[in-house]
Amino acid sequence: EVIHATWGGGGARTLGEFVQKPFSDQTGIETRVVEVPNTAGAVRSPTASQYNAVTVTFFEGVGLSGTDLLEGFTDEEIPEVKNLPPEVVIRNEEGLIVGIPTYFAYYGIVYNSDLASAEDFKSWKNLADPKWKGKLAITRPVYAAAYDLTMLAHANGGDAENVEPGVETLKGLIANALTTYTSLAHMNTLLGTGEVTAVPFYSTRVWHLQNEGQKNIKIVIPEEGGLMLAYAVVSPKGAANREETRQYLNYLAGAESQVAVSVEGGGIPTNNTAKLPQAYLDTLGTTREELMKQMYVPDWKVVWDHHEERINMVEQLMSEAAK
Amino acid sequence: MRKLTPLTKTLGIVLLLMLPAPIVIVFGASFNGSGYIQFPPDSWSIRWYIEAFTDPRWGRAVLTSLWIAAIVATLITAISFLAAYFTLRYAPRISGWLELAIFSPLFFPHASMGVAAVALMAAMGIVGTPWAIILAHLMVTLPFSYRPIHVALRSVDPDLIRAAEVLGASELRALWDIILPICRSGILTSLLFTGIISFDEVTVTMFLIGPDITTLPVQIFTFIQDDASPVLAAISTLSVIITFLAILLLERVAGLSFFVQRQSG
Amino acid sequence: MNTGEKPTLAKGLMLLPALIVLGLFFISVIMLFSNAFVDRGGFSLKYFEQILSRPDYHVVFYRTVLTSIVVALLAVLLAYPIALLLWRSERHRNMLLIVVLVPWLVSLVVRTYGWIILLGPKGFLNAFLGWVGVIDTPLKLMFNDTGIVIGLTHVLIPFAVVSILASLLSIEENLEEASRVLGANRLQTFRTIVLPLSLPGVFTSLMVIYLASVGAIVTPLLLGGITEKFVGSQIYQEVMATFNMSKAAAWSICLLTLSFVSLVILKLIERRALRGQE
Amino acid sequence: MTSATQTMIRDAAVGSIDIEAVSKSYGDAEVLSEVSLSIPAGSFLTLLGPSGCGKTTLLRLIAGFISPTRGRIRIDGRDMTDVPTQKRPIGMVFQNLALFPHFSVAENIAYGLKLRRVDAASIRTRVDKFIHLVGLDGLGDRRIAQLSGGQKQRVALARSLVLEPSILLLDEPLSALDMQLRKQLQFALKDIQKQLRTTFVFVTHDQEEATMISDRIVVMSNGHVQQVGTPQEIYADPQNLFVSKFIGEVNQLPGRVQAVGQRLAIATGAGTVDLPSHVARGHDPAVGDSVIVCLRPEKISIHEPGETLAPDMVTAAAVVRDALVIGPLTRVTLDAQGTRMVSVRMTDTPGRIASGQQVQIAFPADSARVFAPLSADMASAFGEDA
Amino acid sequence: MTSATQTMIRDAAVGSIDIEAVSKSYGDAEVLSEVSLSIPAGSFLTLLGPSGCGKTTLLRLIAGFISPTRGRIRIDGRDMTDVPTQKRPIGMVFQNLALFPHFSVAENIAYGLKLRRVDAASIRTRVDKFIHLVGLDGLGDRRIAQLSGGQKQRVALARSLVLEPSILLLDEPLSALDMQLRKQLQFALKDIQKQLRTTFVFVTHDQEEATMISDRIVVMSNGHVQQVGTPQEIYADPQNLFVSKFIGEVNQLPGRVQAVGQRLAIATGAGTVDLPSHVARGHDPAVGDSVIVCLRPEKISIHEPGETLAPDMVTAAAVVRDALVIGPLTRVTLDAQGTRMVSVRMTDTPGRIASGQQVQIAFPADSARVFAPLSADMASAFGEDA
Ligand SMILES: Nc1ncnc2c1ncn2[C@@H]1O[C@H](COP(=O)(O)OP(=O)(O)OP(=O)(O)O)[C@@H](O)[C@H]1O
Ligand SMILES: Nc1ncnc2c1ncn2[C@@H]1O[C@H](COP(=O)(O)OP(=O)(O)OP(=O)(O)O)[C@@H](O)[C@H]1O
Ligand SMILES: [Mg+2]
Ligand SMILES: [Mg+2]
Repeated sequence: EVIHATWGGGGARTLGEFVQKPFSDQTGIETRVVEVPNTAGAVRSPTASQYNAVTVTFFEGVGLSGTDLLEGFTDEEIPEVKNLPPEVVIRNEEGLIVGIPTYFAYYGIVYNSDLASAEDFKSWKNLADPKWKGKLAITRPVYAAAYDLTMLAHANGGDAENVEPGVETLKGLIANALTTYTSLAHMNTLLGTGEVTAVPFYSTRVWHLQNEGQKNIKIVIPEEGGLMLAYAVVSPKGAANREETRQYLNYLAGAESQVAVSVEGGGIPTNNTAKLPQAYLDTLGTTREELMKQMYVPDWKVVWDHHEERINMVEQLMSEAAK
Repeated sequence: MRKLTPLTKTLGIVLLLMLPAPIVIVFGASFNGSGYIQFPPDSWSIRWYIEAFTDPRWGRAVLTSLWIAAIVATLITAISFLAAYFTLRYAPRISGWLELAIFSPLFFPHASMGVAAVALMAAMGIVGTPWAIILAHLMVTLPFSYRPIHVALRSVDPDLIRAAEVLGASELRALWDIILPICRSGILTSLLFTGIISFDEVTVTMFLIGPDITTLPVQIFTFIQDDASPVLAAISTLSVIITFLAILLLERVAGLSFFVQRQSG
Repeated sequence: MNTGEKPTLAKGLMLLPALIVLGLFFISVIMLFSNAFVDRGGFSLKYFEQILSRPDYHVVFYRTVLTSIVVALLAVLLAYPIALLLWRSERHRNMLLIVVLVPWLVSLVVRTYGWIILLGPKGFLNAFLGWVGVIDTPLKLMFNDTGIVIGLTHVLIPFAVVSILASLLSIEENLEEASRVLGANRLQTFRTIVLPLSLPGVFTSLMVIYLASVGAIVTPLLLGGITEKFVGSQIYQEVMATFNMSKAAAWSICLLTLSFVSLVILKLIERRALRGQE
Repeated sequence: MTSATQTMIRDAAVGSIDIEAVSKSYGDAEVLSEVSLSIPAGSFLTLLGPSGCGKTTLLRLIAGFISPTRGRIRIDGRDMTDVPTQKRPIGMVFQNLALFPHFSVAENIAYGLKLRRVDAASIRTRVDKFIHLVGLDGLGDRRIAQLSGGQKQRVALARSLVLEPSILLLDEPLSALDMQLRKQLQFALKDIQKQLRTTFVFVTHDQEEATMISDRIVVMSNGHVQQVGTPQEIYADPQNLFVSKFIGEVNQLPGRVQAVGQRLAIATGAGTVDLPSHVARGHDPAVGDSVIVCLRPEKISIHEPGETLAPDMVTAAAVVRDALVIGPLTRVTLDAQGTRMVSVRMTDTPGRIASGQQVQIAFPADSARVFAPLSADMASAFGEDA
Repeated sequence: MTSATQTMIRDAAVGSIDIEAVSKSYGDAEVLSEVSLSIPAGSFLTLLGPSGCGKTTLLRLIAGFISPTRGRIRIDGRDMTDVPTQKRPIGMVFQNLALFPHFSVAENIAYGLKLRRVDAASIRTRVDKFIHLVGLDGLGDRRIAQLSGGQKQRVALARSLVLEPSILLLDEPLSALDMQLRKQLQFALKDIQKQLRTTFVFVTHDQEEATMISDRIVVMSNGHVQQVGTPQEIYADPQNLFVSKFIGEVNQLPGRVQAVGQRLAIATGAGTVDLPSHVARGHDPAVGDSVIVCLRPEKISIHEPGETLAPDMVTAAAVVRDALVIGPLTRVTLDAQGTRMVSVRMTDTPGRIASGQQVQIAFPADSARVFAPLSADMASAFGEDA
């Protein structure tokens, strides 16, 4: 049996129905989804080995690759890797594959179209415009340090290594923020009720809200690009059924599963051979290739290495903004 | 003389009615037709209730929470009863210290407690099993169970058990025949109160769940990480109703006086 | 029950299960605390030093304490009339008690969500006040200290009601009548007899509410704004997002120390106020 | 307990209470029925009756905690209907004392004076004076919890007396104490009352206490006044069987009236007795009526069989069952033709009484009392089944 | 209370208790000191003493709830040291009764039999028998809460007696009841004890109760036995001042010994009295010693001034202060040259006694007792300051 831990909510159901079921039908290997509130936490917990596969954010996957917690696989074991963009395959120091990117979402600026337009957010720098005072939101320091700061640095000519250029814009964003949001549900509510006009947010969430009938929630990719956020599946060390898990991971790396998940959840496959249905491309309003061009992929390893100090920095920025 | 001035009375009533307000709001929001939580609802619908009942994850979580709550309530009540009886009868001198120890978890920040618990349970190799959750809940509920039982036992005439012994009963027999039935309301209070706490506990529990086990509040918490559909409000409303029924039951069978008895003296 | 009866060893076993539960609790706490002094495998006071040296962290502690004091005072103030009401309505006391207890026992997350719906700029309360015409622009009730205070106070009022009520109920039956016979009117009786005698309940509430508030996580997370961080929410973040157990442990130790110091101070005040009462 | 100062001795005309046809109902239950009572200023009146008879209710009416359903209460002639408790010239000592636990002894006593805005110096002297009066010198700073039962009692008394009320209501103030202390405080109370000439309305359900302490006793039962009189009157001449049984011990001979007129002939288990008809109380016996002949134990004397006795003595043959020495008194239990009779006499009385001895018992005909049997609700006060 | 059946009358040789030099300490405090006591089977023994003197402790030792610090207890000659409570041949009636509130009357009484696995039919007959014995016929199905105080008392008694223990311990079983009921049950208890010939060890701090009910009384104080004897012995011939004061009323004349020998001359406030030296108890008075001369009130007779009295009478001039009629007895308070004296006599005694009257009082010289003054710790039992 292969047990796959992921976050709760709609994603878990999609995974079970559109990935695991066909996989089990094809291979006869039993699979199961379990929901946990904190997947990276689950991998780091002393009991991680009860899961065969765990979905984590790409960033966390990179962070985990530096630990001794993940099972490594060779390229031969996961043949589908050849179809994945190499920069999104997570490898450990020995070069073994420890994280399979499944699909990706991206970080753009999400806004309520009743209160603002795409024109308002042509650039990430617009977030610092004082006219949005009290109308924006920002994520908690732990994510702001990894995502917002990196993206804003890039928008101002910096990169993962040199985030200094992004600091000013981040300060502006912080100054404009009504609150930090603590959960996606929290943010959905704030956007939906119009209490927040715009926020750096996840593309999949927007797609989801639109599906739920919230047509006034839209996302824009500013001219500097969007931050590519892939989801990675890792296998904790010591988990049972390595062979079945290997087959499962390979399946996750394949185009078939990625397309299925993407279509259901609003994501985009990482597998280069993936062919998205036309209907889905219509709702996205763009193509995979087009999107890939707009994506900014920072060196997550560098981001991870500086994570703790940058959290401290963002915390202090936020605290200063209060004065 | 036994009456309040109208002003105080009105003030008391108004403040009292504020207490359930947020719950009423959640209740109202659960009938919202649109895709996010809102009050007053812009359209009415019971679709979230239908979803709550048809999605097997919720049912499973509710059942798990219920049976864990039942086991925790029973165990902790038995544990508290034995401890309270022993100290009251044989070791009144340590009773102050014991109470201090028993109440100390109350002063411990819950987030830290979850972390602490997971470290311990991992060392014992039981994370992800129901035992980890049950054990952690025992730690969390001990003060809430000990209090009403201690109060109940303290008000029992200690000569009753001696009377039973003089009549030829062994101590255990006397406890079972005499003291247990007499402390009924304290015991029921403990059972239901700890049951409710266990049923609602999330902060510590979320560190301890595993592939085969998750509880309702953790499921809710997990759910809101990713989703904000009013199904949450519907589920919340259902859990409020379960809590309400439990309290009502308690009021019927044991009264609520145990909540308002002084700790000591 | 004190009778000097001596237990046999076998009877001592009755205490064992409780001791096991307590023992496990304390072991787990020690395991957690020992983390605080470890960084990358070696002994370190890094996180304590960080707390001491960073002004923004000082603010977190300071805010936590100050907000908690406000919450404790406010909760007691608002709970007192409710307690009086329950005290005096012997016949309906149980029914009213249910109204107090049910919100108390309902999951914290659920209650706090209710407040989000109520308090937001577009929330029910603002909409209502706007509709009535009391206000033009929405009041800022959430994502700031006001939100935290409202949320925490609401969550903790029931405890104050219950313990103040307990104190009121333990006031001996005829004291008020005695005071009347001695010439006191209603207000004098309340001020000199009822109020002082209910102080034990008031102090219990202050203490427990303060402690609960200082250690709060969910409410500050959900109702606080960008900077309204609490010690509890910081610990939560270290545990749940950055997996920095050492930092979480260090913060826990500081929080406990702070609680303990506050407790001692409160006890001293209580001792003074209750001079003479057992 | 030492002498009160002169200043505190009041004009004896202040402190009278008139209770005029007062009734009190709670819902449907009438707990006081048409109680009328006139309490002279400066007297020591005791309300005596079984539990639940309405004693406390009557005190609470006088204090003004509750209002009568019908009737009115006057104090010194003034209608109290609209006078709130704190304006009435009364003090009260509660059964549970109701001392303020958060005040010291002196603070408790000073409380009423403070409310009256007496200046601090006068408060101090007056408190000291009353602490001394009730014999608590040196204990002024003690906390209430640090006092013994008897000391608490005295604080409660001082707290009320310091205000020099013209009336003091005392609701079973001694019932929580043990025998020794109780006896001691009974005398102390009486002393203080005599010194201060305050009107005391004292409640008890202990008849011995009532007899020891009061000028007049009101015997109550079921919300009705049964009899009012001095302790001696009530003991010697009870007006009905309830009073007779409730006060002191009594021998009861159930019987049936055989003849009426100048004298009553009543057939009892111990033979037919012939009594002057004025011994009937509370009713007019007719031939065939069931009645109870009552005899106080000390009226029954024990004689040798065949000894000649005065003509007005009623006699019967009996066998001694048992003689019990209780301090100064010996209590002799006798069997008079199957009826149990009790006689008491001084332990020193000459003449040996032994178990099984054949004797002649005798009582003066006019020392007997003849009553109608108890109604069912009154019988229950004695734990008897109707 | 009706006759017990024959089968229940036990062999009078069963049920003796021997307490051999038993001491009991709690920490540093010794609450019983070297108590030795031999209680014959079938007797009614009462432990009498002020609060805290160790009565309950002694009962608990006999019952086996606690063990002696030193000494041993035998029942019917058998050492009880290692016998647990439930194996001892005892029953116990607790002060607060300790009835099981969730059982009916019959279930309470049946509980001990059930524990002994007696078959249901026998249980039923035996329970009925004892319900009848204590006079509760028809109340078997009542809940405890539906009973009156006296009825509860009887259930507690029946519950213990149904097991036919050879010893019954009763810890102040009547103290919670009011006077009327208490008197009634005192007799009932004594009756039942006589019928069943069970050894009763009864605790009270009420001396009147002790006198009424017991074959023998043990007077205790501060963990020591002060005197053991029949009620009469203890009343008439107390061995020390404590016993004298504790049992019944006593007039105390503090004095100083002036001469010793065949007779004692003692200077008191009411003049010098001349007594036969055998009236000294518990000590050998020497010239100059402080002593207390004690006189029972009934030994003091009141005479016209100048009336000639028998030569063995000690006399003094006095003034009547007060005469209080308490049922059959009149209590006369007198002032003998500044010393307060109390005399009692039958209310019917001829000769008017009025307040302020000059009289001569007299008592037989050998009716006085001379004791050493109380030690400080004993004085506290009477609320006296040492
Ligand atoms: N507030 C009330 N409501 C209804 N009934 C009451 C109330 N107060 C007293 N009673 C009833 O009135 C009757 C008289 O009560 P009261 O307290 O005056 O008796 P008591 O003579 O003082 O008795 P005790 O000797 O037990 O104190 C009782 O039957 C009691 O149950
Ligand atoms: N468990 C105990 N620990 C310490 N001291 C005790 C204990 N039990 C009793 N005592 C003390 O022993 C003494 C005798 O107590 P005991 O209960 O035997 O008195 P008593 O004669 O029954 O008094 P009362 O008439 O008040 O019931 C008291 O001073 C009491 O305080
Ligand atoms: Mg009363
Ligand atoms: Mg005792």
